[in-house]
Amino acid sequence: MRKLTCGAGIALALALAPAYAQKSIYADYQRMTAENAPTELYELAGEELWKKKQGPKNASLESCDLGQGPGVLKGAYAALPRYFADAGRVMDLETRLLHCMMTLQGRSREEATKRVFGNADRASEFEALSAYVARESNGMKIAAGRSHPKEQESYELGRELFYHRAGPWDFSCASCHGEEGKRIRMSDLPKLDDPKYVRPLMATWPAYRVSTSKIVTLQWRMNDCYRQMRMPEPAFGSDVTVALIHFMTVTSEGETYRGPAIKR
Amino acid sequence: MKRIPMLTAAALLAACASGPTDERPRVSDAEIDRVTAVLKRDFHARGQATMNRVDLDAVQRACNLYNDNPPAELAKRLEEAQLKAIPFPSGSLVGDWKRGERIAQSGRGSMWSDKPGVQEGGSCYNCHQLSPKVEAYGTIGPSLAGYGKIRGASPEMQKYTYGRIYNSKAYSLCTQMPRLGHAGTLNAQQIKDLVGLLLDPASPVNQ
Amino acid sequence: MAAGPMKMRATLGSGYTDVRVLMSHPMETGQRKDASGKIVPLEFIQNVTVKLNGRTVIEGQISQAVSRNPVFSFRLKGGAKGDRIEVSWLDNKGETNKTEAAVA
Amino acid sequence: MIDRRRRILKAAGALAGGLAAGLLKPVLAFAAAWNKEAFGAKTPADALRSIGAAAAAPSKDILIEAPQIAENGAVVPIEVLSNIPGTKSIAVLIEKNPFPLAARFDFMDGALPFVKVNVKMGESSDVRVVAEAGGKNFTATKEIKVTIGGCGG
Repeated sequence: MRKLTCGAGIALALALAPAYAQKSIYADYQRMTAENAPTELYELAGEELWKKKQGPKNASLESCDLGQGPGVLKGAYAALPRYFADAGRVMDLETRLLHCMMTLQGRSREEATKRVFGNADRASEFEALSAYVARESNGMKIAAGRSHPKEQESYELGRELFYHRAGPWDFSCASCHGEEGKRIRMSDLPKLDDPKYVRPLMATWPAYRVSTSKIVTLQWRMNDCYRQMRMPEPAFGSDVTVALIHFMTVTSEGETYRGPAIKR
Repeated sequence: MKRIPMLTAAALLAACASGPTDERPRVSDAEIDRVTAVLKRDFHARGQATMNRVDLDAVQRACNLYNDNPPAELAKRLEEAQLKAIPFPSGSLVGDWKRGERIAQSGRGSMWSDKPGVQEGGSCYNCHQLSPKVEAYGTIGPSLAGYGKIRGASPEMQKYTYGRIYNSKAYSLCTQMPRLGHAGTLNAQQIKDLVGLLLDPASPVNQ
Repeated sequence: MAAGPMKMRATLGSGYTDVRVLMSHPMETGQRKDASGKIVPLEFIQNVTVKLNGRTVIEGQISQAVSRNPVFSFRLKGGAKGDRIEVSWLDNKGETNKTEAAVA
Repeated sequence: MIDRRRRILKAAGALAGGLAAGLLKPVLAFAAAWNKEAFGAKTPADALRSIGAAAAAPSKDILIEAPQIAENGAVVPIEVLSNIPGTKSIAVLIEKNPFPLAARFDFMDGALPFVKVNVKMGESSDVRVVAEAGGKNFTATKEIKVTIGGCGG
């Protein structure tokens, strides 16, 4: 019998001579997987959740104000994160969704955040909702809030956090994402303080992740990076995660949003 | 072995040319403390990743304060202190390269998702080329292919290599390389096995 | 999770109708281990049927090698706006699901 | 309907018992058409024999569009089109997978011999496509390199 554990771990069997060419060797792969991505399934699930009455107030999220007025989805994602006066802080999409779950549906933070990151069998509410809301910004220009003092503060905090080294391995975000042309193992590392690299990235979150067959969001990405940095865990929707997302989104200003997309 | 490339002033300048938002501003001690306070407020312990990991030691503080480019005198003083704290074992430091290769391949260890205690993970291939046969290597650190063939395996080279893995900051204060022994990620035997991987003439690194 | 939602889009192309269908299905290979180290049993779609206005036009048989959450594209000859397309699947556990769409 | 199924079963080389089971359970009738023998084959040669395509002539009229190199074997998009007139079926085999036969499609009047699907690949491999037209089998292959194998998930 042939080895059945094919694919457990990294099975490399190819000569990748100029492994780091200017144009990614995976360009065709990325284009074809993007054309054949199952993201619509999640958008569909998110739409159902958006309209589903739940929580102590038995209410849907349909009147949730994502920054463009109650219930307005068009262009909302492209304009986040931004400052929300009713919450007194800057919020990204997931943080705002949580806010609406708590205020409109009357759910407790504890209950609503019990399962913020899903798995391949079942996406979390935030993941499905993010896919649904983000789709409604497809084709629009990314323009996170920058005019309110709190927005400036959040952006600056995100920038400081990006370079802040801490933890047992002395890592900052820039340890891996601070130089051009680097890779970790076989994976290209985008320089995330550089518009050239961060623009195409921010234009494509949330995304269906091929390696884990699940939809992933920016809150998940921040959380998982801190895990790999050997740090403690950031709270979902905390100022830290929002500020980092804000920093990168501002750096991507003007890019056309084209998600939800696909990632390796 | 040269210093691992890091964010240099030149790299920052180059980055500035491509956009308005990617310049790292200089930070003060007070600003660093403010970031630490925010981390303490927004993070929570999970598994082995306890909250004291947010606290900065003198090395981290200096690197944050000076954008990884501290004044030579300060760097030298801190490097010396780091070097003095390395508990070098006596005798040969060249362990089993086969075990070393496994440690180099694995990225496990010290994460909240890992089992507590020392795991078999040095994450070496994440950043370095080692055995030329392994194609899945990272480029954050320099290639270490042929490391022992070039340098030999003298006691001095063994000690240097051991120390470099145990605490790289003792040799180059703001290198991006983790202090794998100092941080408790690898134990003495595991570091010896990695020294074996790098120095043993039979190791794939030196073929 | 097995019979999750499906999604289909049928659009008039040049000379053919382009049918794109998404299926929620784990497509377990019977080789994967879950978090506790237990083998996840084999569970995969075996049959996919495409009907045009009630008549079968494509019968597919697939294996566990098709990726999780299968996405298929098919092409039907000609076609007109309003033609009814139906796609159904059946897996090795006897679970089944179907979706319908009109050509747009 | 039954004639149709009989034809598929014959072409697929399935067992007669499968047909009987299919007739007993009309709702799940199409389950009978799943070619257990072909999908259970562990070598490309056995799989080809099981679908009656042991002797297939190379053809340039089978077009396979797939990436030369796939970043993750869990999802490898493959698009197949047969320009051979009268193509009745298309089979896709991933030669180095534990069970090489990945899919087989029968196209009736009204469908074009075209399919696009995502497959899992355990390692770099030739992907072989076999098209049946006018009672003959034709074949083409394309090599796809895989960076990270994807049979585990």
